[in-house]
Amino acid sequence: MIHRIIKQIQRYKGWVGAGAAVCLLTGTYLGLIASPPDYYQGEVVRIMYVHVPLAHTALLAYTVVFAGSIWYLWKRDRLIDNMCHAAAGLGFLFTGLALITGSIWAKPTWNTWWTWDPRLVSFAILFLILAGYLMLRTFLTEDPDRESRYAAVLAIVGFIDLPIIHFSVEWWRTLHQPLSISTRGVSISGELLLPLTIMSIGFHLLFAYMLMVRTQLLYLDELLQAKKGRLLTQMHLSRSQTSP
Amino acid sequence: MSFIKAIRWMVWKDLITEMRSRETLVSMLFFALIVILVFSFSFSMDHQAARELLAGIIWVAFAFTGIIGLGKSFLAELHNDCLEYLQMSPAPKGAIYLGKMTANFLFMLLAEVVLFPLFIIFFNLDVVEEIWILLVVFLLATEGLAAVGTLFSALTVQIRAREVMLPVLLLPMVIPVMIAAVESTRGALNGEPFALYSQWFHLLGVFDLIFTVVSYWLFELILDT
Amino acid sequence: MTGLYIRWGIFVLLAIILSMLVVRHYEAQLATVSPSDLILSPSTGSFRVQGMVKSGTLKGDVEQGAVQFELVDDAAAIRVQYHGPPPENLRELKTVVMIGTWDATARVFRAHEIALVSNYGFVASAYLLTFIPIGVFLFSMSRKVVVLMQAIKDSKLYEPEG
Amino acid sequence: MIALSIVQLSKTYGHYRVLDQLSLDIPSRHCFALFGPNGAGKTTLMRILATLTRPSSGQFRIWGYDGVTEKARVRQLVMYLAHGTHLYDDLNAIENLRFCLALRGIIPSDSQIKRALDRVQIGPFGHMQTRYFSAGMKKRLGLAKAILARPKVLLLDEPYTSLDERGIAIMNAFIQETIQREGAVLMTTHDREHTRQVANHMGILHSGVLRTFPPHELSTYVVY
Repeated sequence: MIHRIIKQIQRYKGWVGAGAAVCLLTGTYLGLIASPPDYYQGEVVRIMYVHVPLAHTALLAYTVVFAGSIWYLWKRDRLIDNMCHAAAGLGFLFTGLALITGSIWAKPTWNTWWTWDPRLVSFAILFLILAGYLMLRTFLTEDPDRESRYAAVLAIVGFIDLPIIHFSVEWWRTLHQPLSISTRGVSISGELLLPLTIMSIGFHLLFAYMLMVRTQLLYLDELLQAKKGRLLTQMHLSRSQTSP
Repeated sequence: MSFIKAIRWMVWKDLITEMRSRETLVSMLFFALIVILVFSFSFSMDHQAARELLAGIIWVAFAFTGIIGLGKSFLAELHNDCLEYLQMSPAPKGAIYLGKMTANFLFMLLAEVVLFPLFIIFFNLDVVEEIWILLVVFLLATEGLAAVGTLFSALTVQIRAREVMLPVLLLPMVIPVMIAAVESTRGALNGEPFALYSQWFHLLGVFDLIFTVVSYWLFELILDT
Repeated sequence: MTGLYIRWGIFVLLAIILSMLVVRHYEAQLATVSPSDLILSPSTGSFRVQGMVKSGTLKGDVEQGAVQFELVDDAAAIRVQYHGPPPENLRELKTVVMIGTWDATARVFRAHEIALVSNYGFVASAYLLTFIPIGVFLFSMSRKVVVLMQAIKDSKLYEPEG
Repeated sequence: MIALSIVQLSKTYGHYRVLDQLSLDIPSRHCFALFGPNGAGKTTLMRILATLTRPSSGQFRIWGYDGVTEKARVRQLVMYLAHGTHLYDDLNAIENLRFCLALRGIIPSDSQIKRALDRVQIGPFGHMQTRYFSAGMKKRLGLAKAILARPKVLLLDEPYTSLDERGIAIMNAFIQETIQREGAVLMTTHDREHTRQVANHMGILHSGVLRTFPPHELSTYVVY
């Protein structure tokens, strides 16, 4: 059933990609040209239009990995596993970019590249967990079923751990020194909200599109490996054929 | 009752094996000793600075020591395919997990109990009054490390580059344990009132509870198909 | 494969057009003149001068929005008269961008607006560092999908998995 | 009574198919010998039946219990002697037996253990750590484990390798005993001479497909 649904979705893949492109181009236009600079932050507030959607998309990606992992452990569907793998790779990319853009935003605003803010630390740890997930998958390729199973377990543990990590880092920071700079989000006025919304939609569509492409890529890759394996086996068997 | 029995047999087997080979404990202790020495050379430890840094140093040493022990835990099962036997034996997988976790917990705790007096001597600590609080911190934090660590030890033992993968996967996950352990140890060593750092005990308790249960359920997926 | 390149070509073209629009939009705002340039070759019309407020020269009522001061760079200094909305962040020893006209006879720069010293470098690098990696990543993925499809079709034993 | 019934069992690694729609019934009091070239999927089949690997599709039942959904019951009934010896080097022979059987829920008495060790002729080495055992002795210790566990279905992966003539005789005697006890045996092997003595069903596994043949065709049929 799920295969049929995915086949249906794949049919509209092009539209999702086109939608993402349109949203991102309009969003960039609105964000860089049409919208006014922020009263307090000036021009650098324009970084928000990429940074915030990137962070949201990264969290969405990890949620997809988590939900997909549970689904895989339940149904043992190769395609779902490929989707988890794809989402983790994309989550890694988006988390990394969110950290980089956040750092670039922090420099002119707070005059520092990095601050030990709970959200930043949690994101950095999310980055590490996703890196570990991807490393685990690259080091464990002999048995695909085991690879997927172990990766799913890791994803579930990490997802449950993430709120606890965030919470503990928050406690730890408030205990040590009250934050000298407020890292809470800027109060968003209506003029800033429109480009932010469009960019957000754009990035989510982009994520959906990239997820489809990457899932397809991993699925096809596995299929090709299997095909090569089958060819080799046939050669091996034809050389040692049974004679009745 | 076969559940409890299976746990007991697992712990018995690990303890007997360890008694005969002394492989895990000896490597843990010597590694920790070297960590302590390297730290004391790296920071010039006068009395005041030591107080501030010490809690962190203690837990870094304990965590890395623990990782040495955890890494060896399932490596012993890999020899002669014993892991395969554990998998196909009718004993509940949860019992195998709990047995392994108990053994790891005991080894780590033993290492900590041996090492802590060394810290006291090397850094001139005065901990007579807070010794019970520190003991509770050690118990709770070690349980947390062992709960996640045993699961991850089983997870990484059958993959390539397992020596690297265990710390890479484990350390980000146990950050709450590390923070809580360091903060409460620091509080106890500085002689602060207990109420100031009692919140960390709650965090440790919650973490232990959640991850013992989660690992208990997930372990079956690691060992079983 | 051709279809892929065509689609990406269109997209890259659009992105280039957009970035040119952005550059054109900011070019006017980005161009500033320093006080020494202004003295050497006076310009006409409204333009932007960037410099530092010289210490001890700020006079007038900041609340009312009518102030005078000297704007300096490494080599030269000019006098500035500002009439406009009350400036938020006009202090001595601060780098500012003044928008206004040059009165060549009185040798005074009559400013009507204070702009922030902009950090377009940060904004530009954030956007580029976001979109270029994503674009490269996505392109290589799409390309690999096409290559893999071809490879699977070429292998003789192809049968779709049920 | 069917001891072991396999219905349309398939196993794919990723997308790569190792076993293809394999079906087989082994009644009780039967020993089935499985031949096949290297890489044919024999060990994979064994691992699936020992509940070490999950089949991709199809099912198998052991004494009526489903091999995927009722794993705990199946594991009580099945014993799998694999290539690995499943022994802890730091424990001695008796401790190894005790531990392994305890996980199966069996607590044998000292005299039972002694009798089992004597039967596989390693009685004097009961208190020796198994790290000093030779490969054949380890195999015999595994056999002693099976003797004490008295499984209803015995899975043997190349049982004769590294055993001497007397060891093979003990192994065959135990297979006979299992058969007499209403049990069933499935073994993979390349040793026709010794297999002939105990097996009363035979088959050859080739690229994931199984073909059965009567025992008297053994010498003519199996060439691979």
